[in-house]
Amino acid sequence: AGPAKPDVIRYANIPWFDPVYVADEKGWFAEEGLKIEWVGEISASQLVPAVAARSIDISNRMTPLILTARAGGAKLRIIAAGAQTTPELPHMKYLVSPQSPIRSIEDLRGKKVGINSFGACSEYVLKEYLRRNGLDKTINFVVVPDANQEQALAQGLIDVGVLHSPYYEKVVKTGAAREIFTDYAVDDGVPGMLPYFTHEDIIRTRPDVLRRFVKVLVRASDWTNKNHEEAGQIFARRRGLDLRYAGSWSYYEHGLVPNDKPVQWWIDYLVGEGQLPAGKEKARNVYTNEFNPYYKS
Amino acid sequence: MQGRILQVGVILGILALWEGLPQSGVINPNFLTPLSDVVATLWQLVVSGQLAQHAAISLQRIAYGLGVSILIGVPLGLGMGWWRTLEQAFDGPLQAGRQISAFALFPVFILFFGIGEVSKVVIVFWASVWPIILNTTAGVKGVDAVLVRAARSMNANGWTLLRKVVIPAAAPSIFTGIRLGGAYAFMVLVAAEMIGANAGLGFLVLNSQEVFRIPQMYAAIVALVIFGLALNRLLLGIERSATSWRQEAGA
Amino acid sequence: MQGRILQVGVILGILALWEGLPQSGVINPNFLTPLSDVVATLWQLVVSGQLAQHAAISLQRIAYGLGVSILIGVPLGLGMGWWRTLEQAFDGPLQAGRQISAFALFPVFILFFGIGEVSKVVIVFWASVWPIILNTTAGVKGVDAVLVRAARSMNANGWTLLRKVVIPAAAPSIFTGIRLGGAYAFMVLVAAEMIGANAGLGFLVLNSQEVFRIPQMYAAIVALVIFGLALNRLLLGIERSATSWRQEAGA
Amino acid sequence: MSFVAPASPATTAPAPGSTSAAVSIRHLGKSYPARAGDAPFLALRDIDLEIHRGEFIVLLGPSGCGKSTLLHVIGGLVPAEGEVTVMGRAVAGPGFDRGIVFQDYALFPWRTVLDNVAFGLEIKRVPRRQREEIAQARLASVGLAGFEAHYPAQLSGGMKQRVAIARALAYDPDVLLMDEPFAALDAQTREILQGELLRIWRSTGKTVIFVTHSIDEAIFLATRVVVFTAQPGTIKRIVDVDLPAARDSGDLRSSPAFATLRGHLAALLAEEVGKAAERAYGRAAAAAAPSRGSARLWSRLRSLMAGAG
Amino acid sequence: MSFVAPASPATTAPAPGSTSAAVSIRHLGKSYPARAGDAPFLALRDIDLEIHRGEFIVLLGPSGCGKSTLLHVIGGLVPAEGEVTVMGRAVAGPGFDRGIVFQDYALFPWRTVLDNVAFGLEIKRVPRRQREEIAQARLASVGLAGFEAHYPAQLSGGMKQRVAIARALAYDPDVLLMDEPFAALDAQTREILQGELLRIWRSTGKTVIFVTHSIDEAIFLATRVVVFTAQPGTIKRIVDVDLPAARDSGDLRSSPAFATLRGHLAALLAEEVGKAAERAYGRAAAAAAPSRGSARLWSRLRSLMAGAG
Ligand SMILES: Nc1ncnc2c1ncn2[C@@H]1O[C@H](COP(=O)(O)OP(=O)(O)OP(=O)(O)O)[C@@H](O)[C@H]1O
Ligand SMILES: Nc1ncnc2c1ncn2[C@@H]1O[C@H](COP(=O)(O)OP(=O)(O)OP(=O)(O)O)[C@@H](O)[C@H]1O
Ligand SMILES: [Mg+2]
Ligand SMILES: [Mg+2]
Repeated sequence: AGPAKPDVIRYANIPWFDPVYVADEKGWFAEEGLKIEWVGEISASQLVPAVAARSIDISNRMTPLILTARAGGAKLRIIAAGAQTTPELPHMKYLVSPQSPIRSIEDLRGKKVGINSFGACSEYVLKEYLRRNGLDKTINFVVVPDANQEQALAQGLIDVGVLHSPYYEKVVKTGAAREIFTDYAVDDGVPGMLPYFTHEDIIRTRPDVLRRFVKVLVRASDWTNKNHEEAGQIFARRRGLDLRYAGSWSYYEHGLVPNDKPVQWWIDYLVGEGQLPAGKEKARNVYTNEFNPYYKS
Repeated sequence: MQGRILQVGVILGILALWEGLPQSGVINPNFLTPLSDVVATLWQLVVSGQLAQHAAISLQRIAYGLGVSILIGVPLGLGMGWWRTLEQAFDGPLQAGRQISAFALFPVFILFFGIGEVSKVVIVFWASVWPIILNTTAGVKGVDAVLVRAARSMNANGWTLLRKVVIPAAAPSIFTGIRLGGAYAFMVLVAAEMIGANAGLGFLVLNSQEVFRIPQMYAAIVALVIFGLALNRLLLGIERSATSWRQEAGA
Repeated sequence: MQGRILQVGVILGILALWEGLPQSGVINPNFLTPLSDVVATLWQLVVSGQLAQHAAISLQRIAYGLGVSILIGVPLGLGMGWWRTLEQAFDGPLQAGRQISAFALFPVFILFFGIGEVSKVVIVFWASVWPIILNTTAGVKGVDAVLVRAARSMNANGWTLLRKVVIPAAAPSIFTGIRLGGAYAFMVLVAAEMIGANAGLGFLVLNSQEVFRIPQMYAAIVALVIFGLALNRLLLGIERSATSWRQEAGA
Repeated sequence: MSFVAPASPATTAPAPGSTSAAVSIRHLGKSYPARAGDAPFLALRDIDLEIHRGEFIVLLGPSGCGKSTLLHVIGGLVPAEGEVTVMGRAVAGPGFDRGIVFQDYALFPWRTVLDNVAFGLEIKRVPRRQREEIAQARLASVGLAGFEAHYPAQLSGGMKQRVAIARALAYDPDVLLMDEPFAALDAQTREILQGELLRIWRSTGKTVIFVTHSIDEAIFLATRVVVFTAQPGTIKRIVDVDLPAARDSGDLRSSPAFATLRGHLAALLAEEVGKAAERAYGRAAAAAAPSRGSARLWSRLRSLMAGAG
Repeated sequence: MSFVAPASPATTAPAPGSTSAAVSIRHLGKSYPARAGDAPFLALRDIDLEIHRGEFIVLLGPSGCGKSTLLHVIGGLVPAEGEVTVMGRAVAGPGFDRGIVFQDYALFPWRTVLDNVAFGLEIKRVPRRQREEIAQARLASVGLAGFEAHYPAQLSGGMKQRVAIARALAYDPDVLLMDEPFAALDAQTREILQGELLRIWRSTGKTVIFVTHSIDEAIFLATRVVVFTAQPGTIKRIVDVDLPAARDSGDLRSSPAFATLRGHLAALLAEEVGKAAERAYGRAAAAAAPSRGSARLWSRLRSLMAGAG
């Protein structure tokens, strides 16, 4: 790739923290002869279809959605691990209103829980946690978009909200809600990986572009781990987010090298739920490390 | 007769394209599921009883939402068509209101109506009431002044005049509004079932999208369309019997 | 005159509630921003030039979408109102089509129209074309047979008959359809700008929610409403001048 | 037999406010709103007319002189300046005491013939059975028995007009306002209905105000004929008709009194149509050059007038 | 002067297909679609009529006998069984060769008076200036100069009718079909327009088919009068009118020939109205008991008939 004509990657303005913003801000893509073409916002539910339809090149969403899309015939593959759930920086937080008597998983019996959609992390991780505590049959799930959950909690329309960043950052910082636990509670956050995926066509035709993209991504992730505050500010500026609520949201393992463990966790889970046929999907086929310069086999 | 043949031809043509294009690979079958697969999926939903469950709750929401639309929209439209004062008074807020997507107002809806059944019914109402108001108003304004004059000459006024002259004369227009409203009620079901739902045909569509079950998405859409068509048929039947003089008189 | 007073009263009442309820704390001001704050935010958007930028792109989308709706919907409606054959042939698919939300078809829209301007224009078109078709069809069917007979007796037929008799006679109904279509175009803007937008009033509404700028969300909604009202005014003006005989004749 | 009265109604009518006045009109004027850049259109000016109970008044006048407008004003359908009282009460709107047969029929297209005729009775809350009986009888009396279930669009012009007549008769008001009710009927049906109308008028003592363009019809029916001037409509002359003997003997038309009256009314009208023609011609000259034909035509009228007068 | 011809048109008309036939009607029948549970309504049955170029045919018949229907069939607006040729060509639809004045005027409410009159000329693609001149001239000839900018709703009944007449005259067809065009006009305006129509007819050689309910008008205008039977409409009698000398001298009405013709036509019509009445009465008896009044009324007709015949 010559400096004169950079390779273009079509990319959506993701509504949650993404190191791609940082790398773009710092000019690191240009250094690798890449150019991010921001196509605008695409609502979360359309990110997978948009990649599958080749409208954008790369995006990130939770593993179960990639697995069900593959089952539906979409030719998608994970090319890099994204953010991980840690106790301090989880993928999701489970929140209640400040006055709520709910303190732990046991108190959830018979309560109403708001999730942003069925069929993904919001539903499944909590369900798994509830099941392990024998409570899963008693819970009433309703769909409430993340943006409306604070209001639903405040009005007492739901008892528990399941929020992602940056929404949980805001409510926790403002004291509008109280955290009872996070998704780290399930298997130490293994299912909390937020991976990057692309279309098989791109893997076939533009491997070199992918390799350079992952390289920049890892650079930005590492930098984010060291500069959470500043990364948050960059994201907030890019998104037009109120700077007061900008913080650091994600932890990245150096190298962003995906492995079988989180993927297999989800395969097993979805097979158990009857959402995937047993034995058809192997973790190895879902991701590739071919383009990861940090992968050492 | 010719129309019938053409009608069947057009429908078969569309169905054939729907089956053929994805089957032949001209269009990615992952996105446009071939008709046969959609039918099979729909059948499974029927057999498993899931469809009945989703449809029941959605149809209830539509019945309430559209019902309220008619109960509010028709009288309001009649009033606004009849009394210039009333039209002047409410025209502004109503014109303003009907630009606003229920979507954009999610926070306000949640604030006032919560996330239960009420908010869904209100969203259906919000989408379907405008054509009913507007067409009723327009229908009343278009009533031949000569007929009103004749009725008034026989001392008909107020409610009687409305019931015996204005409503029958405006009926075709009012029904057009109600049928449009019905279509939008189905159209907005998807949005209505975006908050606080865990069942319903619109919910099924969205959820199928989210988990990329495209055949199920189409099956849910087909179910929506079938119920929508049934409602349209029903409304058309009521309209026909209410304005039978038009057919009889060959006008 | 009485109407004017009532009108101002109703509007002031609504605005007062909007200011008073959140200010007094009856309603949480975080979810319903008081009017004064909304106006201030809107003013900032105006001054900073952001509003102009968002509005320009949205209005362009509406112009194209509604324009295509009119260009397709009016002729189609005229044809279906006039030729029973054509109506029979296309009624089914169209009735089916208008139940389907653009939303429900997002993945398909993305596949066929991408995530650029085309898909947004198509979504606006999809939401606004149905009332235009339906009202035009109904308007044509309602044309007084006596007038058509008179025109035919003077050898008017085909296009001439359509242009000189059917269209003027159906004009009030067609305009009602177009105004409804315009309202739905604005209503759907939020949905249209959910895929692949980084500017536009609908985008601003959604984005403001996501970035916790509720006052800005309301400001964007107000801007949407203002532009919608302006469009409605414009269409009403065209309608009035096109059907001026109604006023002149006092009918 | 004095059939020519002076134009002032005050001398032929009892004192104003008298209980015998069915309709009393004073200083009535009606103008239609101005069109852009034009003066308001004056349809009626300064009409004074006192109509007694049981009178049969015929209004005669050139086309466009305001006869229909006057009926609508009396019917309470159209506001006007001046004072109109019916049965001693000022007219503020329509009432059960007045019923109109409209010049353009104004039938409800969505109602069958029977239901059109029964409309007024519905408003009066007459029970269904009874009103259908009345309506059926009225339809029979205008020769439309058997057409009860038809819709107006399925009727001929004359049949529509008869439905409109039956509707007003069924409504049974004290004052019957009829706007050229027999214009679309063949001579024979017309004669039958004239007879029926006279029979009803005589046996019920109703007051009838009747517009026609037929001088013969006017003489046959009226107790008084009011002749209007061309636009703006004013009362030109009120002519008493008093030919009961000749009327009942059945050969009214051959009586010399009829011929005299006929000539007199024709002359009055010709004068007015002549004026209207002159005005129209004058306006046309201002607007654009009129065809030679029309100029010749309307000027021929003046000779016609001279002959009649 | 022989004014009574046998009913068969074949004897009074030249051989079928002759080039002198303006309108030729053979075995024409028209029935309107059946209403639920009813037989189709037979409006016209077995009409045979040959009309020469330049003839002025008047159709006379009881209300509802099918006169308007026949005009619409000739105008190509309504399909019917049988054969109709106009100027030698079979009628398949409307054409520039025929123009209609409708009984219900059928003015376009969104067009000004001027634009209503110019409508037919627009269809004929006459340039704007020229068609406005023609329209203005035609309006002047019906006494409506100055009303060019009015809308139909702002006109009186008679004025609307005159606009409809002006529209057909401006359209200038070979065959003019006129459905009671003067019914809403006062006697004077009517006479003027009758004169204008005769002038146009004579100077242009147009063929006119004219419906009226006035026997006087029929005699004054027609070369032949076609008398219809009551429903279903058939041709009862065709009567030749040949009074040119009396017509031009201006005192047609006082001529004895006029009186004879008048009596003859009146008798023919009374017979038909009588039949229609009987039928209506019979039907009413079947449907519900008719009022005594109507029974008396329509039976009175029979005596009237006896007197006229
Ligand atoms: N559209 C229709 N459907 C059914 N019947 C109709 C229709 N139009 C007319 N008729 C019937 O056909 C008959 C003839 O009607 P037409 O209008 O030709 O009569 P006409 O001779 O012109 O009468 P008039 O002198 O009263 O105008 C009437 O009995 C009428 O009821
Ligand atoms: N709505 C209106 N707006 C303006 N002018 C009107 C309106 N209605 C009637 N006119 C005018 O008022 C005048 C009188 O009309 P009107 O109908 O009373 O006449 P008329 O005496 O009944 O005539 P005709 O014998 O022709 O029915 C006419 O010149 C007409 O143009
Ligand atoms: Mg009149
Ligand atoms: Mg007729």
